[in-house]
Amino acid sequence: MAKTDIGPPDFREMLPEVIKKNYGKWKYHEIVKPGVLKHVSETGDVLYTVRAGSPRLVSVDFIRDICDIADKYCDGHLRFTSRYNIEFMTPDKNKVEPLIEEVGKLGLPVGGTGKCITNVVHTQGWIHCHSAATDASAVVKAIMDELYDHFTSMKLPAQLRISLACCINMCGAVHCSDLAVVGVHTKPPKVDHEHLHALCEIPTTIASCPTGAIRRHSDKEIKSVKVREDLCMYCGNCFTVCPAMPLADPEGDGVAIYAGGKVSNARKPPMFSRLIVPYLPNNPPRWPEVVSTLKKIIGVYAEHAQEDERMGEWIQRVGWETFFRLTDIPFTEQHIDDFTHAVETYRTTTQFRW
Amino acid sequence: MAKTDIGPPDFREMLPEVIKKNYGKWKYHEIVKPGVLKHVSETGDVLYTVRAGSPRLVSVDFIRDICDIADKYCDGHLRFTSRYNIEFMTPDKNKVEPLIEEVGKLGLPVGGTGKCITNVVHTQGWIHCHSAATDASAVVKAIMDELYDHFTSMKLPAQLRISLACCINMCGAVHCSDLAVVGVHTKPPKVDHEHLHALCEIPTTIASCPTGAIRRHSDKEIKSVKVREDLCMYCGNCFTVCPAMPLADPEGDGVAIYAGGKVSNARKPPMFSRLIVPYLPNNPPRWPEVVSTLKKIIGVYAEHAQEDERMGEWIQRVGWETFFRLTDIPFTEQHIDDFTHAVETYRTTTQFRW
Amino acid sequence: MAKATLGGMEIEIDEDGFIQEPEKWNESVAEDLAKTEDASPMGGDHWKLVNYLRDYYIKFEIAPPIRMLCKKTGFDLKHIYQLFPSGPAKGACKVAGLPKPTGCV
Amino acid sequence: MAKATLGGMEIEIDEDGFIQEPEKWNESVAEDLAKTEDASPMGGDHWKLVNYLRDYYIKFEIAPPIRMLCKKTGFDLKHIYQLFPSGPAKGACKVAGLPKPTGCV
Amino acid sequence: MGKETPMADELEKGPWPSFIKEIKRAAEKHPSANDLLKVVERSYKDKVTHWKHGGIVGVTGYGGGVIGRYSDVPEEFPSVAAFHTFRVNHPSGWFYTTKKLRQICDVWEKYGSGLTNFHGSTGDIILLGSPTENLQPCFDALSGIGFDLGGSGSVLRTPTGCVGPARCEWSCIDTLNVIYDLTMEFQDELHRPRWPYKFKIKASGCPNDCVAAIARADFTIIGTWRDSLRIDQDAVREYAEGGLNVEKLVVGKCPTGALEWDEKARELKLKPQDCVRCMHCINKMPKAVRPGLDHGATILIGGKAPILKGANLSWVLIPFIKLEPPYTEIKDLLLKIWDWWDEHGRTRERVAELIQRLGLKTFLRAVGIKPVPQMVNQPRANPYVFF
Amino acid sequence: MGKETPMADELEKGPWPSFIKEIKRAAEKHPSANDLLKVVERSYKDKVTHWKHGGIVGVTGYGGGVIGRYSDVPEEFPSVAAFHTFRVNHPSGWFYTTKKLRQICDVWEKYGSGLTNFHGSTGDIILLGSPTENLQPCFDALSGIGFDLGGSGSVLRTPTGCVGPARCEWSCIDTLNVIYDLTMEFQDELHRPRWPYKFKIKASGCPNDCVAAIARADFTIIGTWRDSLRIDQDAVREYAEGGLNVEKLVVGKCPTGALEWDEKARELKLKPQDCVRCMHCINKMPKAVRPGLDHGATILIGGKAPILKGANLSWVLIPFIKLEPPYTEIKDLLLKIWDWWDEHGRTRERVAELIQRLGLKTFLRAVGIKPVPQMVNQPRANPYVFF
Ligand code: SRM
Ligand code: SRM
Ligand code: SRM
Ligand code: SRM
Ligand code: SF4
Ligand code: SF4
Ligand code: SF4
Ligand code: SF4
Ligand code: SF4
Ligand code: SF4
Ligand code: SF4
Ligand code: SF4
Repeated sequence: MAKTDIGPPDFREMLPEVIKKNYGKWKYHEIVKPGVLKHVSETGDVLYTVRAGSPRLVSVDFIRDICDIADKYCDGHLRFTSRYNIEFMTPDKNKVEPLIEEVGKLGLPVGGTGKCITNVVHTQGWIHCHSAATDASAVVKAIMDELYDHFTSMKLPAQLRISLACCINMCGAVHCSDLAVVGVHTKPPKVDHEHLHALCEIPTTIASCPTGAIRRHSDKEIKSVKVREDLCMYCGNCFTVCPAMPLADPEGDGVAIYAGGKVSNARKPPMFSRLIVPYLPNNPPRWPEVVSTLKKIIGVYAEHAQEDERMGEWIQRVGWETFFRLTDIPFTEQHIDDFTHAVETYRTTTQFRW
Repeated sequence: MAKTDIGPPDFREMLPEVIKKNYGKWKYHEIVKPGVLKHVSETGDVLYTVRAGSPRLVSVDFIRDICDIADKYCDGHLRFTSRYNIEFMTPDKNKVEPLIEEVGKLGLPVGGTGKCITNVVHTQGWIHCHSAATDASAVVKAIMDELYDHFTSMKLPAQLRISLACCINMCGAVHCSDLAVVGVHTKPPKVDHEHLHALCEIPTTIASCPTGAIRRHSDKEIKSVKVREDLCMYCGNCFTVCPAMPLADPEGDGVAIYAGGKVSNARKPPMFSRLIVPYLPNNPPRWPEVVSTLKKIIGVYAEHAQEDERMGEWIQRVGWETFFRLTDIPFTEQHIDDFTHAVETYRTTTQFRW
Repeated sequence: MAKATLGGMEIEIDEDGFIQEPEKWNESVAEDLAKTEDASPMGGDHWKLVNYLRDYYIKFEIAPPIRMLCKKTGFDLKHIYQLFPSGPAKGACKVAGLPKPTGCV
Repeated sequence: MAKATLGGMEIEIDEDGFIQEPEKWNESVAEDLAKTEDASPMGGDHWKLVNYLRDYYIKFEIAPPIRMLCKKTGFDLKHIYQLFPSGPAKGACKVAGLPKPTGCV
Repeated sequence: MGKETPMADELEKGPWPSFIKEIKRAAEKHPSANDLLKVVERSYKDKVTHWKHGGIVGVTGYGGGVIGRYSDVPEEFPSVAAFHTFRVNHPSGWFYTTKKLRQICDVWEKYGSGLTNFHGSTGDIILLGSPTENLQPCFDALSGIGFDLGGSGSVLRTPTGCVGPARCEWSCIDTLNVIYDLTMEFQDELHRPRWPYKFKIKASGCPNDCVAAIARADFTIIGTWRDSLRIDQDAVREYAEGGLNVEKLVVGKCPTGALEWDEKARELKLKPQDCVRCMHCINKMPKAVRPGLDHGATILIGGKAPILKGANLSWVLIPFIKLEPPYTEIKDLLLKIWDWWDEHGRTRERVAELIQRLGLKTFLRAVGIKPVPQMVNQPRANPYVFF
Repeated sequence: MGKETPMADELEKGPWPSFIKEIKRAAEKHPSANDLLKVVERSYKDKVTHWKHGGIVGVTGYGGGVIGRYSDVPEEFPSVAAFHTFRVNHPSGWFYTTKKLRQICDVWEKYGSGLTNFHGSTGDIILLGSPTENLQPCFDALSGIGFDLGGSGSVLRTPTGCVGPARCEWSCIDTLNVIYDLTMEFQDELHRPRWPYKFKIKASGCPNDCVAAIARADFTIIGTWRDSLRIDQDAVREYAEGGLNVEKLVVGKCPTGALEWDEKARELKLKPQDCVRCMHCINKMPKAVRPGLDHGATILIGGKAPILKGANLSWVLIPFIKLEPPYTEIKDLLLKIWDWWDEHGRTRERVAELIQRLGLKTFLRAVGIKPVPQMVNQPRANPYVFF
């Protein structure tokens, strides 16, 4: 039997020489051009980073391909970023352009730096998850095909982070993204009374419902639960703990869009993304409604935001009423919060725009 | 029997001639000096207003005194402001100074305009209310004796509104004042099991508790309730509906101070006052701890705030940590919210001052 | 506390004349209380109201909301004030032997 | 769904080998399940654990928290993994005939 | 007398006018005022109130308007054994003729303690302290001089409004008239409790909100305008020349950056679509900047004190509505709100708390108002969306 | 094959690298990858997932690290009937030698589908799809090349940190080392579920927070400094001369107005007490402005996704703490937090939800931390205060 609890490899063994030498001594950086960073050390050493986009879901051969490049140009080292991009690093300026060329040959875009749309943080979707209300990889592919130029350029007012979660469990920091795409169910779970008792803990199932919609079945003979459908907002949390309560539905499932979140503390504190489109249908393989909605919003943002203004900062400045007016997205009952801290979102001032 | 439902007198019968004539036609105003307003109409008419402080709790002879002045200088009209001040109005500039003199003879200060501390909105206290955890009139008198000069001058960064409520029912807009003084209990109610059933509706009593601290008495024979003292935060709401649950206590009762609220929409939206001193003892007749705390805060505010910055706007700009540092008021567990929307007050950014 | 003779009994009452010994309430107590409330002699409508109040109170341990009272008795508020000139809370609840309404004065 | 012969009976099981007919569980079913979990033959400690799980489940309809399990059996987590190498959730709950833990994978 | 009430006497000193002096003035003619002084002294000593809980008294035909009050030491202070308070509905804007005021004084001298609050913090004239037997005759006398009671209990409370068009150049609505009109229209609702709890209406003529309507009215009416503010550039220049730092103190404090100060042209420029009508630039330069001319009101709902679920500032319900007599839309809306609240509210549940419990959506549907983004500061962040 | 999967094929088009291409690449060697392609196509047609709920599988001695997954149409797609996922703990900072990467590839080529995620959104290497019988041998092979599993279930999840001092000039802490150290220290907590629910740790070297630690870690470590930022005035001037509008884009965007641009002296002035270390001026002028030198970290608690009570951003717990190996204070704090949470938490209750339920005060007492104003944006407004 194998050794357990050995933990991951020590990162120190993974670092290229130039980093070992300049660890903690970096002085400043510049973005040489989209996808190329130059870090300068107190020691005078210089490090170039070439950042390449990745589809994240990759074959081992893909990994071998990029290893080939790293062997050739980066002394056998590479890293990945917190958003799945691949980073090739070299102290040698002359290697940068050839490196970029080889990356291009693999069909990978170079970019993802500065005021761009970098890689989309996303999740499993129909590739692997039982919870998914939409796919992940396909939607991301459709989006990034359309926004490709924003990955390889830096012409937005500020960074624009798009994230996608295939259900409201929101794997990833989707709830704090400039634009978040979230898979949603819109039908209550259908309880499988016959199997529930063998599959589920009833108290856990009842406790799982954020709105208290789940009760014990009124018939004591039936060891199962009932859902008060008027209280159900299809979060699927009951399904997470109880397989006998599936709620996926080809017609009901779809996608919601949230906007204006951020994570960094730069200028304005971190903020949550907020609902802007409650529902768009699942329309595989290219989710045209989702893609066009995102494009529209990005267009309006790019046109109206000030320099260095993240999506949420811009909206805060001009007001949500202006956002809805400019984007032409209808404001509905769904936009008004009705969960626990709802009142904290109600407007308690006469300050607003027409 | 008298006629009922006649409603109040028609305000039109109460208006001075110059107001009737210029109703809705006023063009602009200036503050001639503390306590004296000059309103100019589109018609060219002018109206002087002299504002005088009042103790609010007044005898009918006091009312007759001010009527005498109004008869002499104001054609038999006067008004009160939304903060209890008395306003004498005349179109005749020459009457202003003699009027002020007569007001002075009554012992009333002229002021309460502009960047001052105007009259203290307050409540009944030990004069008339069963709920009072502190007195109202005496505390106000003690405060205003000390802050008198701020009533008759206009040298603060902005308006500073002080309000006082003798219990947390907060009669008055105390919860949105620059400085709010609030009577507080700090002991749980003592249940009078013998009389409760005759005096109180038990379900109403149970429902009255914001924290769910009240349960039916476990002994079914006893038609009464029990208080889980660890859940009781002494709000007195049970006492409001159930006389058999008194919680006033000579040692426990006292005063809390809140700061930074406002009502106007000018610049920043309206905001709630926030807890700054959880407890000061009742120390009649002059509540020196309360008075000196307020003075200290006002001093720090006056020194640090920018022009036109209300207390809450200033604190928002410099941060609560700065407020506590500058005023030297200790920050305690009590300051941290633990009621329903508590999490919305927690700091979710690394942005703060040391 | 003060006592009053109501329905031939000595019953404790508070300053407002609400009985403090609810278990002693009976119909003649009610008739006597009605005298203090300008509601005497009690007619059918008085009794309808008082009985509804009592029944509701015994069942739910609270006085019914006014809206419910009107709905269930079929009386509008005006009529209730005709029956009990000081209104349902002070007048009718007192006669019905309920605890003095507090809540909201 | 698949069937397995456990304790001499045909019992429905899921892909992970959890029984789907909890009412058929008995001690020999457990012994057979233990074989699939590297926990056979079951000793006293195995039984202590399994019995605690079952009793708790029958009483509360949920599996106990691990902390409680350790406290009440006196076993530390290490020992539990020695008894059931795939751990309390997969190993012990399966042998005890409980529903497959979901919650959190 | 001084010796008996040393602590109260202490409160006669100091520059601020003394309520103790006033009590003593009344005490000269009214034994009850004299007892009140001693009650207060006693409270200063004991550090507790000496008033008993509650009391339910009133006048014929009304369910409210009088706050019942009894002493908890009646033997000691017999003249305040019963010491009830009248809430008397003030005339809109708190304007009075001295004639009316003197009439009130006379009535209160006759039936009460001679002590008053001008005014209570809701806005009523408070007549402080009458024995039970004087209630009805006192009310009759008040009615005789043209006054009526204000609200107490689960009723519509006395509506109030700021001085408005009577003396303020910024008022975008006729606060005095709308308050008077609603008060007269809803006399029955004001005098006869029927609802789950109290309901308050307040109106301010502009967003300065001089009656704090947003903080303490269930139904908040605030005057506003839909067009652009009016700027008199000459007058702006005058302010600038007079020493006002327009750049820093006017432009710099505009919450939305809607203003620009063109130093060269010495002109104040406005981006009208960015003005949120906060009043600041108007407040700073009343002669130069004025509200627009397309007047109306913003209606907000739910302001209240902390009990039970925490305090609320009113929430925007209707961003803009024209406000002209006979105010039919407002009245219809109020009736719809009351009806819904009365039907669904629990005892002592303010309308805001009911909205919180059942959801703003449910409320909006009930009163027939469409959702608009102005109602919220921001849309929901949580994904718990109903369809 | 193209004909069978028209919708998936459509996703090979377009400039962005295609995951379908990758599946097809793997499919050449792995029947399971081939079936996966068809499963996905089927989902595109049916608009639902074809994976069954749950699955509980694993390797000997561990309670987590493998996500069990079964097809709901196993007859149709037999090679993915069981298709479990490994979460493999990445090296801090996601740095690799190509040697290590190739070893992983080889292992996965042998035992799995040949498909991976580099990386999962927690930060693990995801090895996507192995049949049940390969789990143990695959794990053994991984262990053999020096890799171990990451977290799944009610455990400490794989901690992650930003690139930090390895390649970023702003890192105020050694993110890579603290993450590695904590990962090694808490191997047992990482592999053997024992808590009410999952627990995540993330570390960013500065407030830019490049691993989104504040949004998605229960325990958030963010580097910061206690002294004043370092400004190189010559370099500032260079930026200004290079065309950067320092006044508007640097000074004007400072959230607290801590900066001033002296146009004459062409100097950037700082009021150090007003700097809240937001990073903006540093971000704009990396050559001219740098963090201070008195480095440490702010510790925040409670970040999480919406389930159950709504999403949280982490709350400030310790405004400043020095962060040096062996990180004893951090480890002690973690143990105290876990102990309290484990003792009081309900099943599936994240630590933030427990704090919400029992109160921040209770939590602070339990872990022995004194309240400071930095913990809150503002003190309470409600008067419901316990004593
Ligand atoms: C490589 C990476 C860290 C890692 O450990 O992997 C990284 C690296 C850098 N970040 Fe970042 N950030 C990385 C994810 C993030 C994230 C997390 C995320 O997006 O999920 C954030 C928070 C985003 C948010 O707020 O929603 C983030 C917010 C920033 C910011 C603040 C941006 C802002 O104004 O809000 C800066 C400063 C800047 O760009 O001016 C920044 C700056 C930088 C710098 C310039 C730091 C430096 O001196 O080296 C690095 C290159 C920036 C660039 O790409 O333009 N980095 N950075 C991550 C690259 C992700 C990618 O592939 O695109
Ligand atoms: C694989 C991964 C998505 C991905 O494609 O990247 C993932 C996949 C799943 N997550 Fe997640 N989560 C993943 C990162 C996250 C993150 C992001 C993070 O860790 O930074 C979050 C948000 C942060 C947080 O923890 O709050 C996240 C929040 C959830 C939640 C909601 C938890 C909550 O408290 O709100 C669930 C629901 C659950 O725990 O029952 C969840 C549950 C799940 C489950 C296990 C499905 C379930 O209901 O049992 C998914 C298994 C999918 C599968 O079949 O492979 N996953 N999950 C990520 C882990 C990869 C890795 O180890 O690197
Ligand atoms: C008379 C009165 C209205 C009434 O119907 O009785 C009134 C009258 C005026 N107010 Fe007011 N306000 C009156 C209570 C209020 C209140 C309510 C309160 O304090 O309870 C507020 C909200 C306070 C708050 O935000 O907490 C209020 C917020 C303002 C403001 C906004 C101040 C700010 O910057 O936040 C202005 C504008 C200004 O002063 O520049 C204003 C301006 C004015 C003007 C200048 C309006 C005008 O053109 O006539 C009036 C004279 C102001 C002065 O006294 O300096 N009035 N004003 C009230 C006098 C109370 C008193 O006796 O002191
Ligand atoms: C007299 C007055 C205080 C004063 O001295 O000015 C007053 C006095 C009382 N108020 Fe009030 N409230 C008075 C204005 C207010 C205001 C201000 C306002 O109306 O603008 C408020 C805050 C606004 C609001 O309604 O939310 C206010 C919020 C309360 C509350 C808390 C209500 C809530 O929903 O949070 C209570 C408790 C209750 O209703 O049981 C209360 C209850 C009371 C009671 C009836 C005591 C009780 O628990 O039953 C007090 C009677 C005192 C007495 O013996 O005379 N009083 N009360 C004010 C009425 C005078 C008038 O009619 O002009
Ligand atoms: S977001 Fe939902 S569907 Fe997507 S991987 Fe996470 S749990 Fe599965
Ligand atoms: S889907 Fe969500 S809201 Fe609906 S019953 Fe299940 S847990 Fe409750
Ligand atoms: S604040 Fe409290 S004690 Fe004071 S008058 Fe109002 S209810 Fe009475
Ligand atoms: S005082 Fe308040 S918290 Fe305490 S029992 Fe009474 S209602 Fe509850
Ligand atoms: S609220 Fe506006 S209109 Fe009314 S008095 Fe105040 S400033 Fe004037
Ligand atoms: S009213 Fe307020 S928002 Fe409008 S321009 Fe003036 S200062 Fe700006
Ligand atoms: S979080 Fe800060 S230290 Fe870490 S990579 Fe980002 S900018 Fe650099
Ligand atoms: S770091 Fe941020 S807060 Fe500090 S001076 Fe720079 S911009 Fe201002």
